[in-house]
Amino acid sequence: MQTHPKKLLVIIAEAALEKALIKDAKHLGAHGYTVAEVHGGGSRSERDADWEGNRSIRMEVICDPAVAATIAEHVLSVYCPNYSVSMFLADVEVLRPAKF
Amino acid sequence: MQTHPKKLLVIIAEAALEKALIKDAKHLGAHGYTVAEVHGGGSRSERDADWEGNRSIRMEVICDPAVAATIAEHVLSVYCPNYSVSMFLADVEVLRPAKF
Amino acid sequence: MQTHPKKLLVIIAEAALEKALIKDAKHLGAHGYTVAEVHGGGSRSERDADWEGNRSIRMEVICDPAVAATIAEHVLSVYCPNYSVSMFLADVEVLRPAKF
Amino acid sequence: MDPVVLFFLLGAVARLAKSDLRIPEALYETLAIYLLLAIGLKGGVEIAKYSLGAVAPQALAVMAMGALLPLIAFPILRIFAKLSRADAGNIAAHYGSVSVVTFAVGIAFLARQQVEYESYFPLFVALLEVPGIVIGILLAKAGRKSSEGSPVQWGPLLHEVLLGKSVVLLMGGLVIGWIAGPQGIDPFKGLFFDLFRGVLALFLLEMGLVAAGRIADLKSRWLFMLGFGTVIPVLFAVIGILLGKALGLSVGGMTLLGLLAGSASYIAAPTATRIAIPEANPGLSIGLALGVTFPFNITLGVPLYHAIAKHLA
Amino acid sequence: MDPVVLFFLLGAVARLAKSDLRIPEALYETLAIYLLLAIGLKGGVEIAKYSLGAVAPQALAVMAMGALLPLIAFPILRIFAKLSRADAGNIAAHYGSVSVVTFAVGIAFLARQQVEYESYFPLFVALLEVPGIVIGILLAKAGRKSSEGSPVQWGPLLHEVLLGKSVVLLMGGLVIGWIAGPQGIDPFKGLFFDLFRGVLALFLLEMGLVAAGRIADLKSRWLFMLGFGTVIPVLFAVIGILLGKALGLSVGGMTLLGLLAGSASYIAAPTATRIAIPEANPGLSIGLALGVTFPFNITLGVPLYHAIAKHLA
Amino acid sequence: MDPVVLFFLLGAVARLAKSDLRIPEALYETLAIYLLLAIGLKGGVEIAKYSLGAVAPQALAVMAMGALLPLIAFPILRIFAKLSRADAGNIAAHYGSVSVVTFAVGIAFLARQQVEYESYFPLFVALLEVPGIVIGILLAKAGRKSSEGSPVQWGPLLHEVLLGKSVVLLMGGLVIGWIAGPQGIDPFKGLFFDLFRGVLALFLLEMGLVAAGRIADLKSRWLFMLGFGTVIPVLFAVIGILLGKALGLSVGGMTLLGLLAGSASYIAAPTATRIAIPEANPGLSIGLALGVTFPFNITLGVPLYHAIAKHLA
Ligand SMILES: Nc1ncnc2c1ncn2[C@@H]1O[C@H](COP(=O)(O)O)[C@@H](O)[C@H]1O
Ligand SMILES: Nc1ncnc2c1ncn2[C@@H]1O[C@H](COP(=O)(O)O)[C@@H](O)[C@H]1O
Ligand SMILES: Nc1ncnc2c1ncn2[C@@H]1O[C@H](COP(=O)(O)O)[C@@H](O)[C@H]1O
Ligand code: NA
Ligand code: NA
Ligand code: NA
Repeated sequence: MQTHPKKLLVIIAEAALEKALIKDAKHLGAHGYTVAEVHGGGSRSERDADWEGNRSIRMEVICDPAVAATIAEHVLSVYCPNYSVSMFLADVEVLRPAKF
Repeated sequence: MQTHPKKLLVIIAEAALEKALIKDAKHLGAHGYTVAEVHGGGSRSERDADWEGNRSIRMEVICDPAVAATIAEHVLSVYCPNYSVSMFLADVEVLRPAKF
Repeated sequence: MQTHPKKLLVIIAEAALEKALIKDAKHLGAHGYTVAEVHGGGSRSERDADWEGNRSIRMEVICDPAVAATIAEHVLSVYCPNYSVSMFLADVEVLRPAKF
Repeated sequence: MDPVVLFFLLGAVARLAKSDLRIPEALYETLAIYLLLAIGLKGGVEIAKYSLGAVAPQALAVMAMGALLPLIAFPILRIFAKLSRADAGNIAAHYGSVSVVTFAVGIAFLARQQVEYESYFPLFVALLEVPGIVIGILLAKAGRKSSEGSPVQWGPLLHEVLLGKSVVLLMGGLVIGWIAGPQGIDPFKGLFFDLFRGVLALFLLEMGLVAAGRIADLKSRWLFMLGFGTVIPVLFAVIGILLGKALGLSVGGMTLLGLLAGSASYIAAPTATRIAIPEANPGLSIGLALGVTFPFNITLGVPLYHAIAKHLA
Repeated sequence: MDPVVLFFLLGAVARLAKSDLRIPEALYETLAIYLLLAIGLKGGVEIAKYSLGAVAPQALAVMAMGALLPLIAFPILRIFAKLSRADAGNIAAHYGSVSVVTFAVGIAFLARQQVEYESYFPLFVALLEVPGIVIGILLAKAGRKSSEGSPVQWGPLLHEVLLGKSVVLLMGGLVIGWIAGPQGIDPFKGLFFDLFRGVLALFLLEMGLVAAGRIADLKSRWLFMLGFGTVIPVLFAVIGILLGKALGLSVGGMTLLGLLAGSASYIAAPTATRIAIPEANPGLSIGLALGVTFPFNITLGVPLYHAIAKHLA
Repeated sequence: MDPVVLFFLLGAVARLAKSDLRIPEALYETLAIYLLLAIGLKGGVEIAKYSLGAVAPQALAVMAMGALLPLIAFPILRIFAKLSRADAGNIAAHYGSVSVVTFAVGIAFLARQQVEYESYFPLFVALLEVPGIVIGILLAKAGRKSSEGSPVQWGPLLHEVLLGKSVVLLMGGLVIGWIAGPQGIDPFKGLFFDLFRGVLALFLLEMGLVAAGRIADLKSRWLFMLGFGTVIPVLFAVIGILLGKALGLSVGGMTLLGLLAGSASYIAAPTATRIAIPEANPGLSIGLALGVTFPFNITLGVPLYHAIAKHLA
């Protein structure tokens, strides 16, 4: 099976950012995204999703390393200063490189 | 801590495929699976889970590279032509190799 | 973009363990965690979340390799003998190493 | 227009105006379960009043109609719309089956107009769910070389539609209502009967949000979809009404049978066909059933079919 | 058989027939919250009518019974079923505690039979939740070398059961109903009283789905499980009925106390024991409580215990 | 104290006692949708009775008040609490807007006291949602160098608040109720009117859980927060009551307008400001609105404002 290397960018953030993150990611070159509803906790606070303002999402974007870097840096500069956001990147392989 | 290399296969697909994907994965050698309900968007359409036909799942299978390849190729040939499906593979380590 | 290597520890377990896992992870050095509700199946049983005792969670911790190892070994010895638990580790990169 | 339809319009407007109003998935499922059970229970309580001998032949005729309708839709879709065998069969399956919520709007309308109808009608709804889907899938697959894709696995498929939540809850409600009888059901009236209209209103709010979201599906072939999605329901409704007359149903019954015939399934059919006819484009069938026919039926269809029924009675 | 039980059977049949019918998790939780609150409120409104002096001694006796029952179950499980200390204590904890929904089916049954009962009974339900669980866990842990696994952390454990949603909502409802009194509760009747039976029916539908899903747990030791899961409830029910008589309760009260004694917890107990007795096999305890005893109690148990109560009264 | 408030206290106590009681997210959303729609419908049915000429000027005056309140809160927050422009504007936006549930508790209180009020009040609730938020955000941004952060995108922002679920459901309900009229709404009474108090009680149970969870936010500046969170509502309430008098409202109307003025938004405002004023600390605004002012208003505020209204009438 022939696979092709891509980057997986995972952004965990306040649910309030979902629309904006999707818009920005597509704008910066992502071909798609997947979002899961999550809860968690970190340096800023416990986000236990007990009411609207307290919900978190986990957004996954599979894309080229360059695109991943662009999105990550954009999120870092625009959202991280004021919002609860965590991000990480991982190396993944896909079968249909053109798709991502 | 002694770890052992395995493959993580992630399949994001229409919820309608869940039963079939689980059946096939087990049949092709997966020892287990984990499914999360997600929503997302890609080349085919926005799948915003606003009704039954529009839900998506994210299925995770930890297994041997060979099994991962078999499942991935099976999904690619059987489901990708007609369904909304995204797939990626990643290298992971586990502590109990026999389990996966 | 300058990235820094970290470990991603993923623990899939019975929902009953959530509180305990979070407490232990923080105690053992995790700065944060993210939890998603999932369902799945493995060697022990199908956990199809059809009632309270049957729910599963997927907990993600981004941390230093040493911390990941400590948590993983702790979970392995304390919870794996008696509970439905799956774990894997993966190499990831983050932008803000101090945060994780 | 029945006020219940206003909730549908509210949902549709909210979605078109890009409001962030969302109905939680769990609520959507809960309302669906409630409506199916409540409709079944209502029918079951009444069914005792009728003799099997009277209902059975009607039931058979109704099922036959369900099997016939896709056979009418299919050639139309193949010849005039030049659709692929898969798409034509898929759409035929949707229009061969029925929409329970459309039926609920119909009984709300008749109640408002104080028009009587045969109270065992929920039985017909359950019986009409399945045949159209099966025939539609058969049409999609008929004369396919085995080379093209995998064959339909009829076992799992029939299991899926016969034991899908629609049939199970409708039939379950019918049986429970029938066994329990009027007195037995009395303690459940508070939930299942008194709240029915209100719950239907909430569900229609959600349907408005969903239906308006489907409009995107129309862009490609909107002319065909608007035409087919409104003409076929009327055509099928007339067939249903005439059958109702032939079966000696009341005007209310003729109206409902017409409405059922003219309605398109968007719960049972999509699930079953998505697996059985992978090549079919669901955007097309859902866009038609949810985006065109459902709104048409609950707004213009119901009163129109009632007028036709009165005229033909 | 009370019609409400038919909903349980519908759920069980649907699951056994592998129907895709599913009750959304949020609905399941919502129904549970509703039932607990409603039962508490109903009891609270009534409790004002009674003098503390009359209720207090009964309450103490009832709690004592809750602590006694596991002490009876434990040796039976150890000696006859040869179960490990952990499994025996775990199962004893489940049967020492109570099932609120079984109680709800019981009051529905009595209402249908127009049998009176002491209306402060919801208080007993709340009081019976905890003692059995604590004793069961103590039995599982008693005389364990500290080497074997970690010791129970009683602080967190007691906190967990005493502040679990069952106790909090039952007690909360009792207090609110008691403070508000009949007039104060009146505006809430529409939701909490008039819909009670219907909501119970929906919950039993879900319970049917879940219980039937547990049957797989029986395969290993089905003979023991069917035996224990039906004999112990009857034995415990007789104990409860006799205590009820000794306490001078009405026939209805004796029936309910028997039902509570014979019921097994599947909400509070599983959560608490899963953490406190990790070595115990939950498949065994849940298979018994949900797969055998719950169905037995709501179908055959309720009328049986009522007959025994009438006989012994 | 209205019994409905006891449910709030139950939730608060449960949370403070670290009970595991949780209201599923889907239920929370469902209850909110229900309350908004029901309040709108109730108002819509009544509105027909009044002439536009009578209501319109009042409506304008009420909106003006909504725009004025943040202009009062802002300097107080800047000068006395020394808050940043962003935080001051953010909090001003919350207190300029309104809390629908606080309003619901108010009408429950008046109903209990059998005090009449202008039945088109739900219209005012909808009209008061938005202006305060807009002004608050303007204050936060006013005189900012473009260097500091990105400018507000007013298009999307206004779209968001004007089409947020609160406004859409309130307004939608008003219009539907108004079109359908008393007879038209009758079939929906069972769900939307008879259950209103009970649903409100459930929602307050959830609010208690949430509000108690916010108390952590107070630790940093609890003195300021307790002071501002209780004094400002009273001040604003008096303003609202006086405006009500000037507009010739009944005592009930004066009470409700005071309550609305004194209430702080925790649905529309947080969503809108989180995006529009990123630098603002949401812990501060939510801690105030949910942790202090909401509990204060539904317990002490409502009766206090009613007393003031009676006094000033
Ligand atoms: N070390 C971590 N591992 C996994 N998830 C994290 C970690 N730190 C933070 N998060 C997630 O990111 C969200 C925001 O984090 P923070 O901004 O640190 O409060 C938290 O609510 C968690 O869901
Ligand atoms: N680049 C991507 N990154 C993450 N998820 C994706 C991506 N592309 C597609 N998906 C997911 O896969 C589903 C199907 O994709 P598609 O077939 O391209 O419409 C979408 O609904 C997304 O949930
Ligand atoms: N091979 C696997 N891949 C992904 N998830 C798994 C795998 N095996 C087990 N799991 C998850 O871990 C849970 C417990 O597994 P087990 O203890 O094997 O029953 C299951 O319910 C699954 O959610
Ligand atoms: Na049809
Ligand atoms: Na018991
Ligand atoms: Na205000």
